[in-house]
Amino acid sequence: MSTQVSAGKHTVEQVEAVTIRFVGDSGDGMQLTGTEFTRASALAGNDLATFPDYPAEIRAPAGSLYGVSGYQVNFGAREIHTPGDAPDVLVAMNPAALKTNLADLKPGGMLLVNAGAFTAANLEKAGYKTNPLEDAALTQTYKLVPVDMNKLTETALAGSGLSSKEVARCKNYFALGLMYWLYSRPIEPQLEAIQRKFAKKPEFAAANAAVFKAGHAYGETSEVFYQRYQVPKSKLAAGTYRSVTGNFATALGFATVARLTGRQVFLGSYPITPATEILQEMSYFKEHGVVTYQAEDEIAGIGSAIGAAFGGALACTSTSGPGLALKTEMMGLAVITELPLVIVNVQRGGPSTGMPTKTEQADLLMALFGRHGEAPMPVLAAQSPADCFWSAIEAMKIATKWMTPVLLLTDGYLGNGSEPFKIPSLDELPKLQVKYQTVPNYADGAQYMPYLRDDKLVRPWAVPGTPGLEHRVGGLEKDSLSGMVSYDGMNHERMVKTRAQKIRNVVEDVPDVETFGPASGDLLLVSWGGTFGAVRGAAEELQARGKAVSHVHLRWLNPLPKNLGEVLKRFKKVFVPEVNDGQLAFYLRGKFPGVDPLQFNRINGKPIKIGELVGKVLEVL
Amino acid sequence: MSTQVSAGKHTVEQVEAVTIRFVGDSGDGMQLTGTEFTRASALAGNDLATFPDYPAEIRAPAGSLYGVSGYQVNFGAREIHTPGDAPDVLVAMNPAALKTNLADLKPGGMLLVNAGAFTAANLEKAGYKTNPLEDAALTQTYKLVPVDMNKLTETALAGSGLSSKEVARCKNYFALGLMYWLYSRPIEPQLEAIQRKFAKKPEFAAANAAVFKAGHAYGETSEVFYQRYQVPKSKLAAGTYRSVTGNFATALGFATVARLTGRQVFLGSYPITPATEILQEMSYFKEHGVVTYQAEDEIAGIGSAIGAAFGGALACTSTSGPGLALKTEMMGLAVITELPLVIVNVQRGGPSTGMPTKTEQADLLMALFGRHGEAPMPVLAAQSPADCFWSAIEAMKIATKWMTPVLLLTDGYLGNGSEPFKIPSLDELPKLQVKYQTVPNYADGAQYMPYLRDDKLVRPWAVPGTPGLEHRVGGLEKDSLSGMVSYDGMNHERMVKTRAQKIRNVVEDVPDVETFGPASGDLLLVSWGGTFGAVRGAAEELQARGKAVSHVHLRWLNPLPKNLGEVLKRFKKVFVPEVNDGQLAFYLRGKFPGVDPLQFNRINGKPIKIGELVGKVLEVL
Amino acid sequence: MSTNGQNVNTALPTYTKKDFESGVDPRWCPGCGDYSIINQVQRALPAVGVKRENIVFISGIGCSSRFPYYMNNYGMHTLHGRAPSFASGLKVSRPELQVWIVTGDGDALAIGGNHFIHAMRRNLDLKMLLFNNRIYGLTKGQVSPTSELGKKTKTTPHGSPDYPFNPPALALGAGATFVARTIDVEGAHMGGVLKAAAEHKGSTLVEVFQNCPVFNDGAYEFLTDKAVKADALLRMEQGKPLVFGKDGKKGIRFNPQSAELEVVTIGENGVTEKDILVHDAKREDPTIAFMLANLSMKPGFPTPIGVFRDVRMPTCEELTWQIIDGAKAKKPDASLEKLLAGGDTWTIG
Amino acid sequence: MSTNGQNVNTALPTYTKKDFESGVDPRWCPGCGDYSIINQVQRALPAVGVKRENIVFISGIGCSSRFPYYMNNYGMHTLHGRAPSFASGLKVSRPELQVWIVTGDGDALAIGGNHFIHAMRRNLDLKMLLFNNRIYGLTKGQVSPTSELGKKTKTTPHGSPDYPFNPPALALGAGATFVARTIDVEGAHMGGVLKAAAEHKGSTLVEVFQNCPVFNDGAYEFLTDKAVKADALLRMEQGKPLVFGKDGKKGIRFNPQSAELEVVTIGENGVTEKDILVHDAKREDPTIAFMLANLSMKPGFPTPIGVFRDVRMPTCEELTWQIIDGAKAKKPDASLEKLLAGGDTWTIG
Ligand SMILES: Cc1ncc(C[n+]2csc(CCOP(=O)(O)OP(=O)(O)O)c2C)c(N)n1
Ligand SMILES: Cc1ncc(C[n+]2csc(CCOP(=O)(O)OP(=O)(O)O)c2C)c(N)n1
Ligand code: SF4
Ligand code: SF4
Ligand SMILES: [Mg+2]
Ligand SMILES: [Mg+2]
Repeated sequence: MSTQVSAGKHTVEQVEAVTIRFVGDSGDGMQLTGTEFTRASALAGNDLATFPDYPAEIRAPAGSLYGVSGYQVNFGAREIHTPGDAPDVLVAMNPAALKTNLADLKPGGMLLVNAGAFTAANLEKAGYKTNPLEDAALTQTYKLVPVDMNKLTETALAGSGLSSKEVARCKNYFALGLMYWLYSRPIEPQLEAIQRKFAKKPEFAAANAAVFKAGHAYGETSEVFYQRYQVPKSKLAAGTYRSVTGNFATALGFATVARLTGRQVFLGSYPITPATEILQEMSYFKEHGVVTYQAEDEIAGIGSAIGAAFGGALACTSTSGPGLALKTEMMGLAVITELPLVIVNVQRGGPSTGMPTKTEQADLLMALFGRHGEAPMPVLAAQSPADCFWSAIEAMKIATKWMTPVLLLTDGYLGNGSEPFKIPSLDELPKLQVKYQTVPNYADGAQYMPYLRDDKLVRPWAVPGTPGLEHRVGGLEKDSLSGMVSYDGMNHERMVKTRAQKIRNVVEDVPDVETFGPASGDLLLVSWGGTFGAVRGAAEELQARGKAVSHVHLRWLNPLPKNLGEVLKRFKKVFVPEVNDGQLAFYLRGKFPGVDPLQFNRINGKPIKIGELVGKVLEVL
Repeated sequence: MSTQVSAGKHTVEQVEAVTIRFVGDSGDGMQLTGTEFTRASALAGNDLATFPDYPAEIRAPAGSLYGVSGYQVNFGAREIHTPGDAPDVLVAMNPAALKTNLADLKPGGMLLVNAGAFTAANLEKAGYKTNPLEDAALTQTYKLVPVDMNKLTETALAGSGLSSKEVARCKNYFALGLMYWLYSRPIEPQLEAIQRKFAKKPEFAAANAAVFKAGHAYGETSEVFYQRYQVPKSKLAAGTYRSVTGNFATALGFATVARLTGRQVFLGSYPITPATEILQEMSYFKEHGVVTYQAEDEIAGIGSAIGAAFGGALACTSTSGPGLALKTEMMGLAVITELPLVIVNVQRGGPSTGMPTKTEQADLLMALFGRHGEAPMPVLAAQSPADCFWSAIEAMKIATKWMTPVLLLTDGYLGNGSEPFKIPSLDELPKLQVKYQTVPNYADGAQYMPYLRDDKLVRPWAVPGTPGLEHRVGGLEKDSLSGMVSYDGMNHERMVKTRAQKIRNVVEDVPDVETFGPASGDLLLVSWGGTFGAVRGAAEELQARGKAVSHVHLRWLNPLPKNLGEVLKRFKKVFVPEVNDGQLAFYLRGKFPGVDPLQFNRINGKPIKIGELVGKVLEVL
Repeated sequence: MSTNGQNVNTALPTYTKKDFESGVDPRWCPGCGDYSIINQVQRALPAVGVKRENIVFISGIGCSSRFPYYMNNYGMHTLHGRAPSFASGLKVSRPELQVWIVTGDGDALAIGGNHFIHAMRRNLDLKMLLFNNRIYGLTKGQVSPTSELGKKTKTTPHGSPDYPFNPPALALGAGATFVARTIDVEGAHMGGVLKAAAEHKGSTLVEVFQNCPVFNDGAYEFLTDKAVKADALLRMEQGKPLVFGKDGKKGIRFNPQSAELEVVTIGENGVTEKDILVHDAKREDPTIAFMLANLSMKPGFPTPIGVFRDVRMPTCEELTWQIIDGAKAKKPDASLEKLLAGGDTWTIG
Repeated sequence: MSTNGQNVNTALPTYTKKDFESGVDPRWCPGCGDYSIINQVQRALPAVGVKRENIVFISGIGCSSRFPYYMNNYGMHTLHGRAPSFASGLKVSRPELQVWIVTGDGDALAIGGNHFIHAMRRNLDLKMLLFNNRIYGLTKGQVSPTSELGKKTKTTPHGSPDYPFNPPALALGAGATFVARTIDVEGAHMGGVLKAAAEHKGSTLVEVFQNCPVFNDGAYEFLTDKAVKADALLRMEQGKPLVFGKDGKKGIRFNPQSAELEVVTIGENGVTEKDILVHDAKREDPTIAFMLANLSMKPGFPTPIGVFRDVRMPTCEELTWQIIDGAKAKKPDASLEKLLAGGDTWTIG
């Protein structure tokens, strides 16, 4: 849906939503360009979602295929659930970037290319025998706009006194200026942002501003564009927003917990892609009551957190697949001691080291079942970058309320992707109460029994420093009252069942699932975690096409929401799309005998695409 | 069923099967007594099964309740599947042993007690206010036979020159002699065994022989026994037998693999109860081509095995729950590199450190799903102590044939329990072929492609030392041919699916399940692993009672046998007894939509009892 | 008030040994060296000047690691090898607590080696008691990383092919600021070492030679046997010359030519007391401590007990909280509102 | 024939550097120190006298750990920190192979610390190259166990509260028999060290100071900068006095009074060349090696490069196979039948 208005010598087309992908060499500053453009879209009141796609190498050789770095943003006047399927516009800064990304561009889409980078050397590095820009097929399939940004940047900076290397570094601002023009963005905020960013290096501030303006002017003056576009404000709820990645949101959530409770939040962690940013970001929240500890490995990461939890801290640990594997034994200890702890697992491509920089949802069964012995724990999964904030708070709330470790699953796509986060007012935040036992609880106040439970089966939490409540916890099976070692068989059976029942009781804090769409119908899409956006998008599209398709999203995987079994049975078919080989589908079969979901499994390191999913659903409807 | 014959002044009652439990202080030598009596039963041609039950403490204070050590043996003329439910005879060497074991004795069972140990001090340590032997209720419920073994032993050794401590140590041989008499065993083999055992200390040989004979004579001459018993030879297949524990059988299986293939078997391991004996036993098999390496931890244990596997060894690692948890990350590496490896997990009570000396079956879901990413591997479970031998060989066969890690599950009950093992002739052993790639396999012999698969999807195995086949393997996703790092999304999806399909292909080596009993009926008992004996026993009993109950046992858990789904559907009810909280039951639900098994879950650290299970099945029939 | 809101500022009660007994009977084998160690620890604690509820004992898995269950303090019996990781987190989180680690040679140095060296390196104020019986006790007799080369055990029936660690040397290599050694049967000596350990601020290793009568009986007879003891044991005392032997005439001299330590006899070959190396555990340079730690590896040399090194350096938890307090001081007006609304924002509606 | 049936007894080809290049282009950042290291390794290998197919490179995870992919040998790129575990198993299983480990400071000393110290202790003949850039490269700039106290990194934005490891000191504390250090930009020096490492039999640590121009640029400028180099670097050479400085007049002297090393100037205060400590890496006692390893921690002292220690002792794999061969020799008639029918047996039917 688009409408035409006129602006200056160019028409301005109004569009509902646009997906743009910036791609270039690792050194081309594409992440910055993408982020800056995203901010402009946010300030313009669009809803949006982004997805950066880094190369696995830190800094690959210039011009190489594997050194291409990309940033995709989807912004719109309507609700945006994902960073978009195929981009409408591809901004490619060199041949390698073109080669690796062209196939994704929508047929008829705009292809803005830095023609200056299409030198013989670069073409060869990208494996092009001939210059693709001279290929007629390209112009037939796409709206090709070749611009020699290298030269135009040089021209803009002639006499600036910068070295040619420094000049070359500015060219991403040319592309950014051009895109500002194309999407009718006001340039002042960007100019201010440049001043802020380069406050300490005014010569670079001036240079980048000049190049940015040159790019903008080029749009206006050159004859290559016939129209501009405008994406109207979306109907986002009123409020103040900021853009957050999932990892930042997770960190922010934990820091918020520290503020809400006035207690220390302790993160024991070890760096691992794509979870490292949680540790990094939290180390900036010291003034809010966050203590971070970079341990020698993942085992010590969670170990330090359990130690801190014993001491009364609100403890958490963050990692990704291989690290979660290493924490397995420790998680069992947290289960049997019944200490509160949040384990964040930012899933990535597996198995083993796998594809660290790519996303996947293949740790679900491990999260649910990957511990020896009977060691159940609550598991929840964030559904979007901003939801990581709410999930972190919720996980910590459950952990402390129920005295249990909680596993929070996110993934590389959520962790690195971003979206607008509506800053909550203080009373929108959950009430968090953390209370320690301070007096004996047994034999008329003569004794402390660390495993004496309340009616919800929760044990008390007494911390060192509390006189009279000295006690011991440990990994051996324990007496159901005193916590002392017990090898009694029936005590063990009772403890196993009690721990399991306690976790089942958590269901009282798990909201029922809401069905998006009619309460019954032909097909129910069931998703969990990071595929929320794509599946919701697909559901909307299918509903728009008049299909009797609804959508249920699971934030809680254990316990499963009370009403889920019933909801599933109201549909002729249940369809589970996942970025794995069918883990939720298997789990649902095991949990709801009779339910046998259809599956769609994409395991190519990327989020599921709405279009692809719609197609698959149509096939089986 | 029993018949009476007469022997000397005592009648001899023929009995079909008997369960005897020897219990005493850790220092009382009950493990030795049990083993010796078991050997006598084996030599007498009985089928049998045993189960030792050690205290968790190394050497608890004398007379304490938690220091009681027990050994149960079930022997019979018929096929014996388990060490027996409730013992027919309880031999209790002190008050603590009586206190902790009496409840298990069959009503009307024989209670042979060392009355000499029922001193005031020992009674107090056991928490008895009065001497239970003087309690009328005891004599009413059981056939109480109090014998002052302390004194009789002293008498037998009067003038031997041994210290009173040394004399006291001999009293278990008194009990043994008495039991020999009671069960009509010839004493010569035992006298020879004593000579062998104490070859280097002739004074102890003489003393123990004297006490043993005194015990035997006591049976004959004293007036306390009215009859003797005899258990006829069982119909065990003809052959030569030896008694094996499951852990020893596992070790023997691996050593056999070394002999069968002429290749080095490499065990990298770290001690952990109840798996330690595998490492210990294998370290005695050096002359057969076994190399053992006690690593610094479990991670290095499996790491060293993977390193050795890369070098061409037939590699394995052994552990129990907490150790398996630590090996999780490494197992993923074995999956993605596709190197052959057997991981033996001797399950114990969990979660966490749990109950190290108690048995459990609660690592099944972890074995199947406890790895990050999509990391399937074959999983099989041994069904009896002797079957550990066959399972170890089978696991290694699958590992090398399919180039994959294989998980072999046993448990503490199998590992420590023993049964007769029919020594196979060489042609009863499987054929094992291990072949390495020695020539390039690609581009007309110009190149080696380590991930070029055969029609079963198996990759070749080229080992260092082979010129021209130099190549690299690793944990990152790899190109489907060269094995070089690949971040290509579609290559990843292909590799994930290919690895999964390869493991599914293993089903060609998984025998169909056999249904014990009619092919259809009211109820099908489904078991896996160490509960085989109890469940088979229950099935026999239920069938004997005319119930339409059959039994299927799963040795292979992944892949599941081809015909399983069909077999399950032929019964009105499926019933899964497990020593866990319902893991196989869940797995079957997930695998066979529509199948919703009933469960019986015992999690008290002990094997399931036949009687208990029969009762539960009758309730639901 | 502590960081977790517990009141820790009331007066210190007068304790006796009994106050540190949990009332649970220890379940070690009769004759186990662990009994005398716990005895000494419970005797030493009343004088340490820290309230019972502010002391935490953390252990791994092993016979030795059952220790916390028998102490009347806060305690954790954790996972094999991992005790230092819990202790580190707890200490960083709540630096006001006194945190002890109890561990065995297998626990600390086999599976737990990494946490061991990192705790030493970081100089966290953690007091580690390492019960070294040179065997795996709890699992019934396998080779440990401190078992001697060639040692026959259940897993090395033909002898061990592994060289052992020397725990004090390893700790010094990792950067430990306090390293000491004592023996289970030397009660008074142990008491002194425990006192010094309690007083030290920073990473603290106390190796205790411990006899396991069941699986490695007599491992330290070469030191504890009355007949050889005097010549075999070198008691290091701060500020005193390193002398030993029945009549105290043998001594340790540093030979600058060979740059090695040597055993000399005072009164022979012109050796006087002045030639004997004076023990100084306070030397910042760890070289001499390292040399003494390695002394017992050399044939003909005695085995030193006492404190090898005792140097005060800012601890990791002190530095951590300096940084945190610094960050807080820089942003005195930090608040939840500011936290949430930080960074670039925009407003809609 | 090797233990796994591969023929390893044919003649040794004459290799050039190219023979050790896998043909895959290294993917390190431009200017990364790793390039010069691989260059030196590929140059050194032809002279080592081992066939290409008998050399295995095993690494963990990190920038440095990509190394095996660029070498034309057998190779494993394994898990973070675990390289020594694979290498140990492979070496014990097949002692005839030459096994190299390539690792980073995080890989070897953070998550991999336990395998590191155990490999050193056991004296397995494993040749470890530790690329020490004092930062986590691959994960983009977090503090590592060799980062300096107070270092600002992405995870320690206000400075690190952790003291660093000194890898040679740690290795010596763990019992390493060969310990050396070199620098990425000192090609010739590295060549010499690599040669010595290849020739040594036993646990081998070569620490390579490596610049990470992206996340920790200039970490070693205090050593490599032309202006300061001569005074900052102490080149240890076997049998030669430990002299340094522009004119080679500065030297290291052992002060027997303080029992410490000190920097002196030849020709000043009566110091002559004879006073200077002569370097001897072959000393069995590790004390002086340890002292030199710690030298750079002291203000005013130069940083030593070269070989700290090089001592031959029976290796773990040698001892293991001695034991195995012994067991085999004792039971020359062992067979499958005997294996199966061992122990007590009885016959039925
Ligand atoms: C992860 C794990 N691996 C192995 C074990 C088994 N285990 C328990 S204690 C122990 C070694 C004990 O030796 P040490 O630390 O020397 O303590 P000791 O019993 O001698 O005091 C082992 C291997 C375990 N509990 N957990
Ligand atoms: C189990 C696990 N934890 C964490 C990581 C993430 N990770 C990969 S490399 C690395 C550190 C790299 O630092 P270093 O060893 O110094 O190597 P460099 O990149 O500096 O060469 C980390 C933390 C991982 N891959 N696996
Ligand atoms: S096994 Fe050894 S260390 Fe363990 S309790 Fe017994 S005597 Fe002590
Ligand atoms: S990040 Fe540093 S260490 Fe890694 S490749 Fe780049 S320059 Fe080298
Ligand atoms: Mg020990
Ligand atoms: Mg590094």
